[in-house]
Amino acid sequence: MPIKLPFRPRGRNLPPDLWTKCPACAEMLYNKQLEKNLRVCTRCGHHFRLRVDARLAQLLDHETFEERDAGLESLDPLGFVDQKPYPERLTAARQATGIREAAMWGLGTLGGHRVAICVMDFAFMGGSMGSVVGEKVARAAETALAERLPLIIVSSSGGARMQEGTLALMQLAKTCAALGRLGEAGVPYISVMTDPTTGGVFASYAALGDVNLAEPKALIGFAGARVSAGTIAETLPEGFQSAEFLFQHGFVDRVVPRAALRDALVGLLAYLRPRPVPRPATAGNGSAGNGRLPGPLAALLDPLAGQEARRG
Amino acid sequence: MPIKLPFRPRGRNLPPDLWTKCPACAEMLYNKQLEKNLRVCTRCGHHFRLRVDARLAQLLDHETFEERDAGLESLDPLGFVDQKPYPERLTAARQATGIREAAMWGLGTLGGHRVAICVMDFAFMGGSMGSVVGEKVARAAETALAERLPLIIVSSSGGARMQEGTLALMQLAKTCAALGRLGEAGVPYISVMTDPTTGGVFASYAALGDVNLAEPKALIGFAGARVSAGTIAETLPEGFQSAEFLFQHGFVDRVVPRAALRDALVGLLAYLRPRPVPRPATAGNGSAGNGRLPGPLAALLDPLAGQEARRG
Amino acid sequence: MADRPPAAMQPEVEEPAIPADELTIREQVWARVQEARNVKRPHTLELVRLMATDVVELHGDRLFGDDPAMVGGLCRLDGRAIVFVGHQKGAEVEENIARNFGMPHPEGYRKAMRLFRLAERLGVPVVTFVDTPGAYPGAASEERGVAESIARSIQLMCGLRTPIVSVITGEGGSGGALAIAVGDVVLALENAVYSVITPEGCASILWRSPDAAQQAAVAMRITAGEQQALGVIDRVVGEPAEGAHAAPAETARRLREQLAVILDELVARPVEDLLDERYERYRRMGAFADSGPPQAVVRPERPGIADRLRILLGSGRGILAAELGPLRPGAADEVDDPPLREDG
Amino acid sequence: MADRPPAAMQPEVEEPAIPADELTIREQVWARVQEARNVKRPHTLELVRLMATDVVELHGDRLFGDDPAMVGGLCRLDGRAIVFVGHQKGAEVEENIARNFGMPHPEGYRKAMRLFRLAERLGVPVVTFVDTPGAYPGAASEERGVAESIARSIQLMCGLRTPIVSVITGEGGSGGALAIAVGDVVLALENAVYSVITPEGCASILWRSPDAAQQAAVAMRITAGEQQALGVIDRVVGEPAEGAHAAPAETARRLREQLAVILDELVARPVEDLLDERYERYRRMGAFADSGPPQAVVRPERPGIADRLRILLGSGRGILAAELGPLRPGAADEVDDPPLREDG
Ligand SMILES: [Zn+2]
Ligand SMILES: [Zn+2]
Repeated sequence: MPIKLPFRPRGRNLPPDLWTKCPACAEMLYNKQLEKNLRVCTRCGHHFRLRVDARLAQLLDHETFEERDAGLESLDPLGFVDQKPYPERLTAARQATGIREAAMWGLGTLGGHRVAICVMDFAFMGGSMGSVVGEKVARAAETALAERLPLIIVSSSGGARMQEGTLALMQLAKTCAALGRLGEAGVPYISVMTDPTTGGVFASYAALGDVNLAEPKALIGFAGARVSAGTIAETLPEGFQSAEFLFQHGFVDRVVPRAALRDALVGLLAYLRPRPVPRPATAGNGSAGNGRLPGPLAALLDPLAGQEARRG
Repeated sequence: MPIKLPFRPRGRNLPPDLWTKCPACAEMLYNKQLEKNLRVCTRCGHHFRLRVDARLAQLLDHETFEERDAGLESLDPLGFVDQKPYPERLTAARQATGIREAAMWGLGTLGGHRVAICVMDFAFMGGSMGSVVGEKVARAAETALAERLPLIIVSSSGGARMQEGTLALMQLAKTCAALGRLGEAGVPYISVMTDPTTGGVFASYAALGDVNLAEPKALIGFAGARVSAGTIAETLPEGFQSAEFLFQHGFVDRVVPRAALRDALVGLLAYLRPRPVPRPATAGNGSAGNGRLPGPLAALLDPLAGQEARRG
Repeated sequence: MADRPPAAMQPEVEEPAIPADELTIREQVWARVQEARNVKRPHTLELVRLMATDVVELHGDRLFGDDPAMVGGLCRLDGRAIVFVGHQKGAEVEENIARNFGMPHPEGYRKAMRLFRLAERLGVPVVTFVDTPGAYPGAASEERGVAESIARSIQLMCGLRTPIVSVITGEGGSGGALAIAVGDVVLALENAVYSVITPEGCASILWRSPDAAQQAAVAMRITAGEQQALGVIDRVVGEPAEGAHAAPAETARRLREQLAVILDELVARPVEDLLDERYERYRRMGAFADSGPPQAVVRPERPGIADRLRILLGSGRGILAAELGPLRPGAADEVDDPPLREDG
Repeated sequence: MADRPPAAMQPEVEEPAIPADELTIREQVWARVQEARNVKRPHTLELVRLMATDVVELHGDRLFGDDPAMVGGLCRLDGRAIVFVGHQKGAEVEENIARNFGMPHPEGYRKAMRLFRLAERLGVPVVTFVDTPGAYPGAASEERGVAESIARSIQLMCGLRTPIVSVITGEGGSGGALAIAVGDVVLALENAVYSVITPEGCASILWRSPDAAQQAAVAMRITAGEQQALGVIDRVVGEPAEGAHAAPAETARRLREQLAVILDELVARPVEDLLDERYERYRRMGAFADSGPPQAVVRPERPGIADRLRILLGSGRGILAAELGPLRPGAADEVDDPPLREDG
């Protein structure tokens, strides 16, 4: 199966549409204009989903992306068949999208800041997380830790991939564990939630950013609205599971329009630098520690040397 | 000022009442009977407040209490005068209560478990927390840490003592800091909230137990009901700031009637033992760590020695 | 209970309650689901009371409330102090409603986390009992961040500095189950099921009909035996012939026996080793190929003790597609419109 | 701003805006309270925007909500990255209502804690800005555990492994202020006040009349200068003559100058030393005598660097009853029924 990676022009085998109708405001949008506007409706600001190549192109400095683990491919550990066998779905998804899996990760620079970045693509089986997505997130986190680079994950996913059963579920643990080690080591992680970020992806790495950003009106939630509204007899609040709802409830730091996302990330990366690795206790200045003052401070404080500490 | 410590019979200078009217059910209770029933109304179960001596007598094994820091006495750092000078209030409280301050702490055993214990007494200026109460709590925590003994604090307080101004407020930091070190060292702390546990006491050590117990219907809250109901135009929910309300909202583990409190504590102390101090890395068994198996486990697992780990 | 060899993919039954030749595989698997959901099945508190002494339940998340769908506290297993945490369903309708059918809100997971941290602080091992259709999917649950609470709980367990054994006792439903099911060793009762989504949820999404729940249950390999073969659980604990619901005491006895041995092994290990092995346990899960240049993360050649313990206990890992062949349901109608929303 | 000697108990005014001889001490103190409460006074976001660059506000407690009464995020002070956290009042009625008059709910303190942990993880110092009448005393606040959130935040700050400087900028009201005011060094703006309870609350309890608020304000020694003399704050930062509300930019400039020096000193210190000295800072606070046998905890003879820094900055500790004498209001009526409920 010939796959050109990472940036295959999209839509080659779709009928060549020139116009797209905005699902939010019904405006007919000229596709070239839409692409130029980062696939945001020029009339109402509706954010269309972005493919992985476009997302990387928008965010990273020009031609700095080095993909890692491009060769990872899903297997079919359960021999899963619903209305068609899982391997057939995978093949179809690969052919339709031109990518091998629902996530791509690698290293690159963003406003000059070198980062590890992982981007999901909803076009590949609804961005569902199976073993490969989990593995890529974990490898991205482990590499970020090893190389002490900030990690960015841009999520877009319907959740765990049912066709891999509990092995997909276990990717929640795999990714959370890797991010836990990253955080303990003081290496920052920014989660960017885009439409949609749901189910097991929201319930693992997407929720755990040191900073969580979200695109406007992105669907972000745990349970499917069908479940919430159907199984459970309950009226859902206005704006339920939107980025703005999540912001209001304290789970998202900022809702950032796509046009401002790159700048927002650059701004954050200026701060979110890996904590310096602590100097060994015995290093350098021999007079530090245990109440003994190093030279310059001692000089500064000399006038006080005779003064007794007063106790309350 | 002659003060007999720690167990001065109470009420000597009050008119010798034989009967007490229950404020909850209006039953007239014979005092001797009431004392015998741990000052719980025999009719409706209303928990009267307990003096520090009675509380210690109920909880600790007979004659095991060794008071510490009995000599600590409040000063008047602000020269505080409201309707009378603070020193006069202190003197009056000492004379009326027969104790020097609103808290007493020491070491003792409870069901055979040696513990550090600090008990507050509402009779002394409303159990308010000034420098001495904060100091006693901190010393109790520091001693519990040094001797690796579980800590129990029985609170009964209107909050910080206004007459000591921000120095009283700073006792919140002093006590929370000491309890923080205790927790980091893996030494357990049980908070027992009795009527009332409010203001700065609730907003510091009383809230921070590894396990929080409360007596039935005890008033437990942050802001005074006058503030909540007066300043803020708002109807208060049923049972607001009661022990049961706190339980329902997740801040209390168990509401325990006084008659069952000692047993509850003994039951918990059987579990809440200080974490063993970790063995130094180089101690004892030379073969431990780094994947090398100590003798017995290696023997147990020997059949597997040739078996390869399978990877998913 | 005697050790058994690594399970084949046939659902394993110690003393089969349902004669295999009378039922199709689909019915057989569905019988497991029904047994796993049997309201009379012993739930966390029943099991703990049967297998442990000195049970002290603790309450509250110290943030918002006390979730009756999640219970926890302290107890003693043959003298060993542990912190237990588990989902709690009710045996009667009323209790089941009070327990929200074992579906926690975020405060349930936050209570669990509080108890995990307590266990760590005291240096006491944790045992969890997993039995939920999933976290509660309602508006209040979403508003208070049920996904966040699940992610945090998983992350906390991955790094918790004390041994953890997890037991799937009934329904292991999705993230709401995994949130308290990360362990050094993961057991399952024989009739327990474990899945990424309920069979009904899977059916309504992939088959577009809840009537296909039985097919979905088969396709997802949700039985304890299959989960063991996948390496997701380490050992199946056999239930009495009549099923756990009919013999809760004997079920608890068998479980306690297993837990005692495993806890003793784990407690003897340096915690740093446990953490590394727990990390590896989940790090290795999944099935994929790498058609690109090798970029393998270096892994230790020799399995760690917890791995060796799991192997000793009869677990296996790997890709089981071939073995799984016989269970494949026939492909249904070929509508190709993948509705890939996983629902909690 | 030049260093000043340890403040006497007279409220200290760099360039007195109110001629002292025209006002009684009571009026003078009350003028401070009013200045501290002036709605036009620069609040946290205004100060941060004036003194810092690259301000990025972060939101949410990851548990329940985003409290507009508590703000925080990242910014740069002359190039130094810091995490800032502070109470936020509004300058107009509408914003003040939206900000709940700077009175946080529990989610405000939990947001603060989240940001403190972020600072620790990144190894970035924290600067807090304190300006609240107190935590919100309503039912929702109590239900969600405002006292617990205050206690946890105080405890977290006491052990936070990164430098903390706290600035009382306006009203330092009770536990709701202290919850974000634990620091290695604590500053106050000249017209800030700091108290265990609002003057009105104190008056209504101890004097049984809110009309006695001015007396209560005097009795509690709530001015910045008095708090410095008590050792509760380490340094008073002078405001421009016309007051901070009239000259926010100059106020911010003076504050930034102080913060820069202090942060540089603190960042250069090993974090273990900082933690020990922070612990000692609070451990020593309070005034008591010991009439019993000595059982003193051994304390280091030589003050640590943060202490020495504070001494250098002109702070003092100790019992000030004698010095405080002149400010004593006359004893009021002698009703002896101590209503000792402190109200948050
Ligand atoms: Zn539009
Ligand atoms: Zn009664």
